[in-house]
Amino acid sequence: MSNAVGENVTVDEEQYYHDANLGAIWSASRTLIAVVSTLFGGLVFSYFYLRSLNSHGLWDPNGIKASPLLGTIIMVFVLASAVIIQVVNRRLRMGITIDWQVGALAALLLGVLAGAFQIWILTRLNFMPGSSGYAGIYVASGPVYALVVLLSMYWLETLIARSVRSRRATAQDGGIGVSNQPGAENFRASLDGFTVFWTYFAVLSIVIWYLLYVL
Amino acid sequence: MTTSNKSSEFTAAEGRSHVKKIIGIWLVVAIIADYFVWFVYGPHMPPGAMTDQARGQQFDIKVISVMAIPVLLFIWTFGFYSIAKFRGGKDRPDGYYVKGNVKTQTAWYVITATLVLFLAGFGTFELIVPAGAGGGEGPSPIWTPSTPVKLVVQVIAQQWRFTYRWPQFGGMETTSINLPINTEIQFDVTSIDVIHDFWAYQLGVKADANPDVNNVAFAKTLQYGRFTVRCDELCGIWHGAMYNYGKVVSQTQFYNWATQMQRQNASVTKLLPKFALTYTPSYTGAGGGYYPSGDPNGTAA
Amino acid sequence: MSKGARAGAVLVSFAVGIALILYGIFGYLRSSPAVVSAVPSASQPNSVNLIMQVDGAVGVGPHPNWVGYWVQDASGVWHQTTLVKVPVNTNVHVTVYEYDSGGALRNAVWSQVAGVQGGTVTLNGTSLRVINPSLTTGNGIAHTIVVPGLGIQVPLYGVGASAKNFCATGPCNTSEAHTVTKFSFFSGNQTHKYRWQCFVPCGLGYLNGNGGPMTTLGYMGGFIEVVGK
Amino acid sequence: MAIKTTSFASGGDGGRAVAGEKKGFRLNAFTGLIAGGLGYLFGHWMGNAIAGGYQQVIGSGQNDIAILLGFIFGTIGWFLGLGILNYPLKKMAGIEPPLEGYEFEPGVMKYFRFTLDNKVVGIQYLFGMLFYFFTAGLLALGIRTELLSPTNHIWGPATYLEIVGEHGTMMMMMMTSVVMGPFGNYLVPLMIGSKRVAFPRLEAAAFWFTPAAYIILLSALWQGGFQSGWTGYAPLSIQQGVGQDAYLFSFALLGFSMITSSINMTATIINYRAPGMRWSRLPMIAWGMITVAFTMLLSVPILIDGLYVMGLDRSVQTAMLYAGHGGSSFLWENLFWFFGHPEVYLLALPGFGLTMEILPVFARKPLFGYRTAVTGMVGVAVLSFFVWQHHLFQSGMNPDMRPLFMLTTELISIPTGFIYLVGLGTLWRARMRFDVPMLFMLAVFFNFLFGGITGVYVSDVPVNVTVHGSYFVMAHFHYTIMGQLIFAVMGAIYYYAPLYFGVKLNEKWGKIHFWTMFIAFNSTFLPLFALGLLGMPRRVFEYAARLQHLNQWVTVSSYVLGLSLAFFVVTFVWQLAVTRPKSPLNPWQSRGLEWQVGYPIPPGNFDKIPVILSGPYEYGDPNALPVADLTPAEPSAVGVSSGGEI
Repeated sequence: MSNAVGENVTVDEEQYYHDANLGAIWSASRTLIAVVSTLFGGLVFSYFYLRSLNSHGLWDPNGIKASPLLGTIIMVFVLASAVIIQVVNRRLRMGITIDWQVGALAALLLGVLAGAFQIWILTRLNFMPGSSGYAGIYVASGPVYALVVLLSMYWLETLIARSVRSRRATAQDGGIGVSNQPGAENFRASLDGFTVFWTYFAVLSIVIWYLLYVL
Repeated sequence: MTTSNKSSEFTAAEGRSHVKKIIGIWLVVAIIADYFVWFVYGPHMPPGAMTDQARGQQFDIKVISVMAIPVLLFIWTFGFYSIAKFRGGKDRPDGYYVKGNVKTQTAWYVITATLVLFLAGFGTFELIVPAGAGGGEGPSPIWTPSTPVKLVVQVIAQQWRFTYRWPQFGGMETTSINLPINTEIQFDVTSIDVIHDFWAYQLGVKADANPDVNNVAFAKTLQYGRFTVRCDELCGIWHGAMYNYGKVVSQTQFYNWATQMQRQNASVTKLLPKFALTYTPSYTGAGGGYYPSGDPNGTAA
Repeated sequence: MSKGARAGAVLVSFAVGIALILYGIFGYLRSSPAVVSAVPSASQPNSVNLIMQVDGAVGVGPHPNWVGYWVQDASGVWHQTTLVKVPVNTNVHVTVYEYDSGGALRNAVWSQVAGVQGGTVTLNGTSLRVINPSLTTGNGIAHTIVVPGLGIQVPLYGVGASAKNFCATGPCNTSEAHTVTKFSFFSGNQTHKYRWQCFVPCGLGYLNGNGGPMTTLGYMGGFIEVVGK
Repeated sequence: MAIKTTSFASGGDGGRAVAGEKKGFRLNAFTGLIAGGLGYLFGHWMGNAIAGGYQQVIGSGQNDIAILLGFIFGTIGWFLGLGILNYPLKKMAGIEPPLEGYEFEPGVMKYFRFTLDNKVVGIQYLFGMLFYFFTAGLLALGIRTELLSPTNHIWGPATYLEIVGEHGTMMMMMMTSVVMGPFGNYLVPLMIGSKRVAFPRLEAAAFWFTPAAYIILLSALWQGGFQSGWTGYAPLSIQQGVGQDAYLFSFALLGFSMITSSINMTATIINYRAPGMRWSRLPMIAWGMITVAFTMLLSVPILIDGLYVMGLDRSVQTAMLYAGHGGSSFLWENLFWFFGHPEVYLLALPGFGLTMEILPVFARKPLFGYRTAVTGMVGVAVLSFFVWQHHLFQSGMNPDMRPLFMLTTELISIPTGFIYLVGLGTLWRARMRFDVPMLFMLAVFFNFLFGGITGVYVSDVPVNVTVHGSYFVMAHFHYTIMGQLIFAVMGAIYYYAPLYFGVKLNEKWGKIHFWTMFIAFNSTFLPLFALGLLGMPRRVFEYAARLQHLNQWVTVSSYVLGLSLAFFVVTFVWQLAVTRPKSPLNPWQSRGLEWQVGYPIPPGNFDKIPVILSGPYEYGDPNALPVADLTPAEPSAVGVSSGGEI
């Protein structure tokens, strides 16, 4: 098959699989939301199950909770990180890549801090892990929460790194937020997936914060 | 369901004759099988009829079998008939081009749905009428026997033996179990370490023994005889050897046995904790120190 | 690779596979603690002696700090095991040296003696029908020997943990603090492999004390096998 | 107008995987093992450093934190040693390495590497799954040997329960991927007309979870094993030795494998279908895969939660599963069975997918009631989330819910019944060819009939009082899993061997294997229904003397079954490795798209993206269009799906 004809046919193939890849990133990020929801769903079920059973009155006998102050800080940091991402995405779409990169770095920092605080709380608990039902559930939810936050920040970090590395290549056609090169479209699909996931997780964090520190 | 041109060899008449033959064979075989299951094998079906609950289960198995066997036989008849008749032969031609048939599909949906819904309803009836059908109903049972309970037996499962406490005989604890006939009995099943399961096979009683939970099951004894008690939930190394035998005896024999055991065990009964529906391992002071001494009530478990 | 070489490789790999499986089965899964046979002396053909000791830490084997039983064979050698063979239709006279400290029973029904000749055990010389876990002298029941198949229940009274020469790791000798429990039972007239176990939750460091030595053959549970004469 | 691919590659771009031309040292499974071993030692050392002083560790001489950290770092080492983490690490620097791998080097070494070609991963899965299945099968023979006599014991009581637990866990965790691995990964791209899968790295990583899980689970055997069986009920599982850590960690690893392969499968089927491949033309294996993938995605995280909770209770001494300190043993039962029951349906659905894919080819008739079949599979997948408490009818947990769970469990036999309607409809006035794959597919229907009908008995609460936890239930699920899934997989191996290896397995040997396996399977498991009704509980090494003859009959039959499967292993390996009987192209005259590309299958599955013209099961219609146009001439032709489609 001579190259000219091959070239001609592969064109549509390249485009076809590029669109398929964008679709795959879309469905994978939504699937991820389903997986994370069922993961935290199991923990929330355990929380309400043990709380309602309250066997031997040992769900939370003397009301000791992990420090609400640090818990609130974690939740607020995650929320702020998600809000920043939403805001700077708009500026990226307008072609101002540098604003997006700065904002994303701030969001990354807030997220990493939230994960770090969560691990810090686990090392400074003022109750024995086995002393009550609440203690067990808190010791279980802490690491899972921290892990998901830090993995999300890894995702954001790869996006930032890609935007930095492709500055020159996409500079002339309006920056990575605007250019119609396959790489830029791929980046935007991944960014859209991340934004949806991270916003969902921020809302989930509020629920978890309410259960573990307030209720 | 559009079908392209049907080749000459697959005529409708031939289809109808296949259907008639299959239904014919099936009906004959199904009736014979059902008769055999209901009348010949029926009375000897497990778990027997030593209690109301066992009898209820036996009846339930009979009814389900009488409905399930024709379904089984229909699929066998259809399958073996097809294997015999619809063969490819040497020149390996293609088959009859049909992609669906609204009538048969609808009939199938309706029949399977009614069969299943009936079974669900019948199962619920068989569960409620014989007071929970011998299964464990948790601490506050919903389906209780019509006649009041005469005898309460607490079954304590521990790693790796069942023991029995008798609240009406001074709370004594024995390793053997005898039950009076024609008596409404309540089993309070609990465990003092891991999950076991009290299965009195011939009595048709089965209830999980959970730590810190009182699992209640009912049985009304109707026949004399020996019953096997087995542990039916995996509980560790000697799970396979955790069984003992009980007997259903006359009421006087039972009363004599119980009072004689009460006298004989009097000295040990004093050492037992007060009769309670559940016993928490960490309060008895015996344990492996698994939870550090920070245990708020009682020593480490 | 030529067909012959490929055939050779397949045969070799099958052989290696089968060898691994056989090693796994016989070298490992079939391994079990030693079995001690109680042999009647010439003078008294239908009675045997069985001498056992219980240590707070067996001191040998893969789990040296687990509690466990030792059994002395006919020639006086101690084996760390719970698998014993006794002849049928024989009176078995058991002597148990208890070196471990006692505690409370999770289910006090096991403090009752049953299924032994005369219905009593002699603990340090005094014969008892029930051993009260909170006797003043020692500190409760350390272990039990319960053979459900033969209906035998024998509680073994423990020594105080702070006793002067407390035997920390096995095998212990009679110079160290111990209690002596003697009982005898008739081995019945049919050959069978009866399982026996301890009902004190003595698996230190395990939930409810029922893990570790309690769930491993050769420490706190085993078989009394009644064999033909 | 040709778009030159700029220096900023789009990453995960076009289908062609670049042939690996780099020679010299490359990471493979053996470097993975070495790095895994080092990781384990490091984790174990770290665990001792952290928890060496805990009172519970000193008392029992058992340090669960060291074991679990050892497994965690061992797995990370395993993945590093295989080179699986290179891509994520490169992404941190913003590099988007294009899709390239070594899948086209000759010889066997590519099967021991982390490769990105779905066909290589499919074959890795096939041999991996057969290896795990036969290991667990040997353990089953160990169980049956013990049950020859109620009093004479081959294994010690603890060893027996170890073997039962290993057999159960190995089967229940590995067989979840016994179809999605070998057949889903290999065939779905071919069947939907795609040159590649959506996330080849996720797919390959999903496979490399399974050897790690296998080694870790087997390591329990020489660490004292676990006596909690595959169900792992608490607080017994908290009380166990270190073998229980191997159980919960390997099961969790398989959980991650299921999630990663499901994310890839759903994204591939949804987005990578060729033009013209409408949902109504999707082959049944693809329907099987997408229903299984969604069931996995929504149930496996709950399993991981449960195992994680058990892991914490065992290592950090939380008390979530111990009632005495605010927890509850019911919590484990709920978390486990909420995953447990979707799991057994995600074992059955791929078996149905395979069966309904292969049946029309040998009946030479279109699949009867395509939409009914799809509705049946989707119905089973959805309903499987609402039945889990039928495992707990006697547990004393919310007894008022029992009629509801009896109803939902009985209802699930309706969609399962649909698949029988489709099977019988496809046989109706067919022209059957009794080649070996067809024999296996007919056996699937025969076996699952016993499984399905006894399922109706078991879901009825009063009958459940007698049969729960007895050999009746054990026979039920062996019929629905081994009888259905493993027979379907065996049939699929005979059916797809020409496509995978260009080898048509010997017909005579195949029939010997089939008939011995079919007869021995039924002779082994049919008497177990009787044993269960006669009062024999599961997992016991001592049973009533009157049941000995039945047990001896079952054990001898299980030896014959073992020999039959050994016969398959020897003949299969011998024909693949040594004799290699050449197979004609498309030996079964199948209309499936996967058979149209010929052997050996080009690296990107298709030279050009095919255009799907009609459904895959149009047998018996002389003027049906070919299933696809493999060489669409003009790009414009791609946009318009031509020809009369049905």
